[in-house]
Amino acid sequence: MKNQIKFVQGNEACVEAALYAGLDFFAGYPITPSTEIAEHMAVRLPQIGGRFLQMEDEIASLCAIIGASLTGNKVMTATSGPGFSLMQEALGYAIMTEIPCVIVNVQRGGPSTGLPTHASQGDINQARWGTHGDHAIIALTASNHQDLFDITVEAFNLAETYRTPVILMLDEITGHMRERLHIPKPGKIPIVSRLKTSVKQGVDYHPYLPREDGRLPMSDFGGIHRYNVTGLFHDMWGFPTDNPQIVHGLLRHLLDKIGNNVHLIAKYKEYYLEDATTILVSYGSSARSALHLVNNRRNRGERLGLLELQTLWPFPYGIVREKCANARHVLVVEMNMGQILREVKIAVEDPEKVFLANRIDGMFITPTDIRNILRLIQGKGV
Amino acid sequence: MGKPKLKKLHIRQEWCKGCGICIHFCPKKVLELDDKDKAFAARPQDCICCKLCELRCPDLAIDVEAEDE
Amino acid sequence: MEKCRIVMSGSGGQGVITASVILAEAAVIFEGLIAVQSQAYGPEARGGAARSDVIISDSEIHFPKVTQPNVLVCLTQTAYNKFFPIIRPGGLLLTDTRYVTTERKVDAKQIELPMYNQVMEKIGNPVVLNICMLGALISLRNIVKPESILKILEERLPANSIQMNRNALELGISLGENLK
Amino acid sequence: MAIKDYLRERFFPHMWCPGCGHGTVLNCMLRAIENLALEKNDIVMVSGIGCSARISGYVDFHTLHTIHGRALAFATGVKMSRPDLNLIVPMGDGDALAIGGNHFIHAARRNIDITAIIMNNRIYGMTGGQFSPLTGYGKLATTAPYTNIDHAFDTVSLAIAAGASFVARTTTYHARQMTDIIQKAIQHKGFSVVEVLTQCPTYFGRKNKEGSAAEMMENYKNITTPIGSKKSQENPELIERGIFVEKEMPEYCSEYKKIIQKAVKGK
Repeated sequence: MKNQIKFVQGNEACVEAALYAGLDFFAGYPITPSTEIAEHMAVRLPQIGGRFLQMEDEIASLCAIIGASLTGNKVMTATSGPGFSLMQEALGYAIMTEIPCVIVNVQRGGPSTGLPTHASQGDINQARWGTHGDHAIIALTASNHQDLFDITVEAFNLAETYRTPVILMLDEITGHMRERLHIPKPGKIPIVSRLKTSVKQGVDYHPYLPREDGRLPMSDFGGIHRYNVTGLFHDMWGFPTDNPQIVHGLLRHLLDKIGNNVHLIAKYKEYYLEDATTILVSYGSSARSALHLVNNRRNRGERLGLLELQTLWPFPYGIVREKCANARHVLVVEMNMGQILREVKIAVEDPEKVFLANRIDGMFITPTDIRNILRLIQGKGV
Repeated sequence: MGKPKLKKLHIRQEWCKGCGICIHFCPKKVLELDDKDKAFAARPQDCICCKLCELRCPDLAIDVEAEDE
Repeated sequence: MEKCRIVMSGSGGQGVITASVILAEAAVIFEGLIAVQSQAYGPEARGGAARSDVIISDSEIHFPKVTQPNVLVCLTQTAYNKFFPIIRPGGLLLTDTRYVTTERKVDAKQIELPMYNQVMEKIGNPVVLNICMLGALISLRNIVKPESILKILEERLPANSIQMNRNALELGISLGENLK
Repeated sequence: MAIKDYLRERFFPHMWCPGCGHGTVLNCMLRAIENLALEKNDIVMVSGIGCSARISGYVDFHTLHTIHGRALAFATGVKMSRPDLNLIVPMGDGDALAIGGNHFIHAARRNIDITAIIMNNRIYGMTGGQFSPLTGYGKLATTAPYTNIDHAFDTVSLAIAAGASFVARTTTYHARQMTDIIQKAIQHKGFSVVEVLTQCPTYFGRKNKEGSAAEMMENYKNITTPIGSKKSQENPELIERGIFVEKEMPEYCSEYKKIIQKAVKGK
């Protein structure tokens, strides 16, 4: 039992969770503050017969894991801001070709090289809109190691279920901080395996014809069905086409398979929302500061609550609207210029009641920072 | 074993784009373009089955069938 | 248990980060406590002022940084000059006599120990200064039991260096005991 | 198996221009595969973007048409997870050496068992005739309207310097040699580079007044010579063709297998 309890960095918790989820293959390129993920992978993967690759850059890393995923592997790469920027084209490719993969972005301060060793949540919008063309994306986050473990496993499950890349948005704080991690027994958290085609050899296999339930059974590359995979719009056999009907149908499929399932995908946690007059909305490491403050003020009788988002994209508009319906004030706590604030304002009926508590100087936002903004919007002065 | 003799020079007209490579390099000048700019065997009797036309054809349109095949 | 908020500071290479991780890990793995450790990363990790924050508690810890430590360890003058003002009133400030000349009085228990000199005299290898410091710390404040730290050391270290580290831990404990 | 059995015939005639050398490369490559009697299910072809990249759509293998310049990175992922498969990566000169240059040298350095075929037509054809890293000094292209001042790579020297364990060059004129070289390249265990000089009569040829496709091929006969030939010694301007490097070196996937053994043992 003792070995099941670890005291580790978030980056290592992410590695353990990926292995728990059945990871076979990792490719990456060193970049702060995500590098520990690659370092632990290099040790752990070959121990279980998996493969670790250090590629020549982040572009190659994502391309390599897409190739490996096609042959039936569960795959992951990890990077930080600048590397995530480089991955955007291949991310679009994985979306278009519906190849499951998990991309971890341990965020740091930006733009550009920015603040490599400091805290930021500046890539939230890039995760949503970074690659070109209309597309849907799943992006998750977590604020503590135990949740991070669960959410990482969930990232693999969603990638397999929807055959899509899933982005795990960590940050410098969660990535580097050490805390307790309890590794659950195998089987405790359900694992989604790759849905394989049952079409027999010699029978026409349609790699891009979804089943009734929208899922797309896959045939391993190098297996019994030879087919084509392309980033061009393609027909049900995977061959390029510009037939407007097929193009429209494929794009709708890519959007709807995620857009229509927000209720199944969206994960969140809530604290004291029932009677809260002021609700903090936060995610990732900044939700820790928010929760610290909420616990603190609750002890003094203030009706403060926290909605912690774990699914950032697709944005759970319905959940945010419902949870914040009765609040007088909604305060979004994040370490950027309001990337989730914008979505919360869209979600709620009265956007005037939504405010931002943020830090953009590389320093971790503190409960005091949030408290100061809170007093301002509640008209109490700092 | 005698010299290979041509049985048939197959040219898929719908694949041929009339680039003229086969004609240009044929050592025996067997091939010509027809009035639709497609290659055809004008002098099949001269063919020595060297198969260079088949090998170089960028349209994969030529198949040289020798008698012993 | 009241929350113990610790800042360990020194220069990169003195092992303050390692020491803080060992302390927190011992608390979590062998004493069933909650602990969070974080540190300032960056180029300063080599030679500059290294700082590690540890919070140990018996209840959940959300905000992981220490703004006002009730235990502050400074192993260099630079670190001391930078951090001594943040000590919580009534806290414990531990410094090494070779590296730090304390200047001003703080509203805290100020302990200056010849840890480096003792390590060099008794053990002869400066790499275990951080473990000696841990020993002193846990004898001055009952954060975790020495056995818990020893068990972590046994897990982490190659067999041939365990004895030296055990000696350093005991040396630190006795330095702390002498003050009681 | 006849080479037609390796084709996806429904997509023919192919999309390349009349006289484009890429078709000849496809032709010779399939003959090489036929000679080796490889199973279609055992071949994965990965391509990038450009005229050259369309080759993967025409062959009845497992085919992965990827993004510009990154084919070798995708292929590395496939090969590492399925070392038993034959990986063939045809690329254009821009695809392989401009946008994909970094992946090319690093795949060579790792010596991963992939066959890279660089179809060098010295131009970007798909986008309409811009100069590539192999166009060469003094040539014309739509983006070098006053002549090109970019110097060309020597693909063979680059591949050798990067550590490829099989390096060869041939041309579309030398179709028999091309077939033979590709066959050896596929058989070689390690990273194999085959540069094929292939004509683009539509853009490079027309811009630089090199005549018809056949005339451009005729030119390959005149400007190349076998490696180390007497002609080569007399005229160093001639481009050598043949196999420059063919050596045994630790192959990446095999080496990783050893890493796994070490890691499992040390666990």
